Amino acid sequence: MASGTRTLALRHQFASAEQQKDASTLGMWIFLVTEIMFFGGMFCMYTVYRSLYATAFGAGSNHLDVTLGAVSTVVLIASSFTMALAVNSAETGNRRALITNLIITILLAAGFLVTEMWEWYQLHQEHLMPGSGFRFEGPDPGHVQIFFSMYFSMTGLHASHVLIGIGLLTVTAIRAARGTFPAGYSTPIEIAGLYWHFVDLVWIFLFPLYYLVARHAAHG
Amino acid sequence: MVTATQATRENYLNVNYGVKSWLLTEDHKRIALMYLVAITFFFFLGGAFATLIRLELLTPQGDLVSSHTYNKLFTLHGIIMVFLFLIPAIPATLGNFLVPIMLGAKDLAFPKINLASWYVFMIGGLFTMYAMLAGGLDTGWTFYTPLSTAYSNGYVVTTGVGIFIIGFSSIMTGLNFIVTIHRMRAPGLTWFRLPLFIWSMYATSLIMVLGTPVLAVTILLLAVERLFGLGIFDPNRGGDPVLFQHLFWFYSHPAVYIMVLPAMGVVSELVCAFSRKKVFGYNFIAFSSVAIAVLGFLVWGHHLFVAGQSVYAGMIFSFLSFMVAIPSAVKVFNWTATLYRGSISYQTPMLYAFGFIGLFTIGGLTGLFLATLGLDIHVTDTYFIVAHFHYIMVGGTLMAYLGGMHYWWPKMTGRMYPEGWSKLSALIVFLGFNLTFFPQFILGYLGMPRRYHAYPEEFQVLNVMSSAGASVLAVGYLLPMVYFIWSLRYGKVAPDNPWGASGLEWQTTSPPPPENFETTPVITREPYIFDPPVPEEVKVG
Amino acid sequence: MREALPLFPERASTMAGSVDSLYIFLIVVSVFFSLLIAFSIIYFAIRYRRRSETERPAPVHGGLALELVWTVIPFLLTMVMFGWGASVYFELYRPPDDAMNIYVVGKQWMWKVQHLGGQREINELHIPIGRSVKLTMTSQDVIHDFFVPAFRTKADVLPGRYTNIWFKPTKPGKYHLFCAEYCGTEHSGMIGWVYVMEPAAYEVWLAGGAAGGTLASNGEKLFQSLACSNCHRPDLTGRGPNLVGVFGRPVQLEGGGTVTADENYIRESILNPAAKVVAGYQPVMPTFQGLVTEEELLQLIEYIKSLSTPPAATPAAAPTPVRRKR
Amino acid sequence: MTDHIVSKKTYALIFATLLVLTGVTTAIGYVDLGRMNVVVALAIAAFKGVLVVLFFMHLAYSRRLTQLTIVAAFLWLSLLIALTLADIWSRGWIVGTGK
Repeated sequence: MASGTRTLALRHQFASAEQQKDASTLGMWIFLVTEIMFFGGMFCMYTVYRSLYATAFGAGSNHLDVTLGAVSTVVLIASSFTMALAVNSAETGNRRALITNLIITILLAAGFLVTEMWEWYQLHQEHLMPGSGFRFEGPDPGHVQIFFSMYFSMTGLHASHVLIGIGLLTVTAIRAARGTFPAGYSTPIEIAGLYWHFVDLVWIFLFPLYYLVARHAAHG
Repeated sequence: MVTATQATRENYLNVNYGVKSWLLTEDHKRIALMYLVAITFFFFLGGAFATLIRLELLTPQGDLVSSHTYNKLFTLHGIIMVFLFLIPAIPATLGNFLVPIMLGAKDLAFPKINLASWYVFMIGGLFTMYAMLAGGLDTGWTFYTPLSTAYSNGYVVTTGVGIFIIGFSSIMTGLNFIVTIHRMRAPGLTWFRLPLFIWSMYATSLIMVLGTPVLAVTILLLAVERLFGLGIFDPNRGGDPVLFQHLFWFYSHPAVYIMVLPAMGVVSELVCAFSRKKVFGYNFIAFSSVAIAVLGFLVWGHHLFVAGQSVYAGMIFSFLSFMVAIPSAVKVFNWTATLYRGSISYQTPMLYAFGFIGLFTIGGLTGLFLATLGLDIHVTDTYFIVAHFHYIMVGGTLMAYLGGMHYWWPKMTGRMYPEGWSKLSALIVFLGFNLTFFPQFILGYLGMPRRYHAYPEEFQVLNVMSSAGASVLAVGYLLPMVYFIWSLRYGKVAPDNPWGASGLEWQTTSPPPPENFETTPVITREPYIFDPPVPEEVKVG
Repeated sequence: MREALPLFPERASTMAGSVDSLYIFLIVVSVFFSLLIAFSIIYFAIRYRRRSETERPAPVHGGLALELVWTVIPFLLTMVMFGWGASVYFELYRPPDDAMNIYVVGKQWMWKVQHLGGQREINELHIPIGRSVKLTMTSQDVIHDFFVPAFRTKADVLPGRYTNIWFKPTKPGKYHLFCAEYCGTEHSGMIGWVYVMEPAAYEVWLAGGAAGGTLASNGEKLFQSLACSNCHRPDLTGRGPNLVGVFGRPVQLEGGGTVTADENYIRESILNPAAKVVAGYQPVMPTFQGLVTEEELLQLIEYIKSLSTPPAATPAAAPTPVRRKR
Repeated sequence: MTDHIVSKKTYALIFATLLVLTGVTTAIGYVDLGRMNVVVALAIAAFKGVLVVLFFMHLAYSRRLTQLTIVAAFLWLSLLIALTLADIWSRGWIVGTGK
């Protein structure tokens, strides 16, 4: 993101290394603000439709696989944890641990995507993908489709962020392996970490909002 | 051309040459000029559409172009002017050029992102141009659903993608400015020593960063809905078209402040420089910018008073809309008070500043008409609206933009523009503008709806007046284009501070060196303090 | 009869005067402030023009009192505008109880009007002078907007929902009807005329236009032919709720909550029956989406309304028969 | 600013809490609490989110400006949602059913 290729070298517009680091971190946080508003527009639509069509949202939600949802939540939280460990390794100058943690993070992220694609595939098989092929046997199919439209838009947008995150982390891992970052220089890792934790943060909200709308109704 | 006097001094223009030195530059000043070229092109393109619109409206019958073509004309006029001209106009050109210099910095915090923003802008622009050439778009720039998702046969998705991309360039610029203003100020440059232009840029950037993503995601969903039939905005499935309008205006109303806050910043600079006085009520003007940015986010619902929004929400939004009028009024009063006991000169930028205050006052006051619930019902969606927002965006933003261009032109290019011609053009723009848009207020109250290709005959007189004004206005805009280009070669060589203005940008050379200052300046006092004049400048080698 | 260059459209409704007064008040305030600013600028610009290149004016320090004055006075003025504007708005959007109902369906690019007596018109609306008229409007495709400048009112006409405007004409004549929300290619062709008629002439017009029964009776026929009457019986034996007397009343919903049985609820219940099921009933009703047109929906609604109309409130001019049983 | 290095132990503790809370929220989802289901689910999600932001993202140790930035973002988002709902929820309050 905010880090160029000449990492440690002080870029000409900055007066000090501290100023450079401050600026990069603040830049990343402001980028995350735009991300919050980006997802926020969708959360706003979700809130409106859920408040209008609560029953249909419950019916739709009970067609999602809560086990898959919970598993992907755990996987993503674990990846966030290993990302945090990677930052810690970078700060303490432990390059081996840094690279290992980054690789685990990437693998967990890929695992998350696989579970999510599996969920999507199942929904597709059940004709619950919005569009011309959408079929829902229960009552109120129109509003249930809105539920699935919101589900696919939001998880799709989130998945694209996971994908970007995997790319970002891979680049970071390669650069770490090449020894681009001197010991103790952790800014690029921290910035990549901020992004990755944000991706986790969004899912922490998506999970209950989509998978746990009306579970009690489904199982008596 | 490089004259003898300039050749000796290294500046950002002569430091290196060639297409690559521009296209790969990370210098904020060069990027500003690249933006200038791009938006000037888009301005004249949007202007060409406007010309056709005004020609069509000369007669009540729709006889010049078909109704379908007419709809495309105003749609593209709107999209180009809003997204490709007005929003980037001041921030991406004057802002890009001036923010680091006014802060005493060598560049923006992220020069690469700055360059990327230009490319992103151009790619988005090209998408939009492609959609235009491929067959155009007829939804209006507002993309209201379900017309845009299910009924229009225009290039909605392509244009949507274009706007989505342009949004990112705006986000990048805003992000860069915020970080730069927080972290790159020269030693001693505290917040209350900042020029007011910087305050307005800061407020603008806040809106860009907080608002643009919401538009981006809304347009994205619109495109997906059109492609795959999601149903989110489709009333047949229980989707709510008014929800689209909420999300659209959550960005697009603050976007008006993205356009006008920078203009207010420019005018604050001009009024001080040409009355040689510290601005009256610095704190009030500075904070009013931030207040406008914040309150501006809470008033979007005043676009929906007749749209099927609840009456009670309408009352909340009306109240908040009146609130946002107050800081704007405070600014106008403070500018006027700044003139009191000043030393006022009538150079071209000041004429534009006067024009801005006048037209913006009318635009702002007619805004009150629209915030007034009972009155808005009658005038909304009529030419009254059209007149109102042109007074704000053209009378406000464009006047300030032109004023700012004249004021900083010597700094940007090292050349003076011809004073006589520029005064004439300022006068023509002011008169032409009023002739074009004032009749539209009356038209609107009489009930002529906007976006009408043909109209009842009783509205013709006022429409002819408006079209006549538009032709005057066109001359007013073409003139600066001609003499600015002329001045690049034949203009007088500009001194470092042709206006006797205060401000860091006037302490460096014209044009500035690649890193803006020979040595990092240290600031020890408040802005807008005018020193006694130094003896006529003797330029050092 | 009209001046060469009028500044106001005709005032032909009870609300026109209130809106115009509000408008004139705002113009007075605006002109005052515009002139104040313009004259101050011109006066200062001349009085304090630069006399020599070397002059440097003494700084004038800002005054808190002055800042407060020009913050508080505009604030108070805008609050007057807000209060006044809100009260006019409330009046404009709150139909009086005795208003006569007329149904409007917008489509690309025409207005279709149905009167209670069964009269239909396209791009024209005939109404009597001195009677409050409430329009219940919907669109069968995109968003339109019903705008009559002479009445100073308009409202968007949305697909999937009913919106209302009302007016009480005060002056006979022929007035413009515009579509004010951009609706596609022939947007500017989606115009028509509103004819305000003297009561006698209106009666003549009504008599000439009625063909094929009243709106409610057409609704009732539909109610039979679509087999609604199989389940919705006028007692408690049906599989669906009894609809007699239901209109305008709160309805208990399955799963908690209540909803008022207004036009929008009935519409939703026909097109999307499972969305809000009445307490004690199963969601067994099929959807009628695609089976009934917007106009037929309005007829059904009018029929259901007629099941609840107390005879006293029946409008005199529109011959609405109250037929509970056949 | 973030010269403060967060220890692995802290991270592990947060991780464990997040896992437990995920279990809790899933379990509570199966209990019928009426309207409180949404409230509880969102409260737990918000608490988890705060943990992630404060510790994984180091906001607890960041500059005041950074903290303000992120608070502002959520404030803005809540304004968007609140004012939109102000419309959605109060529709139909006025247009009386007439007769």
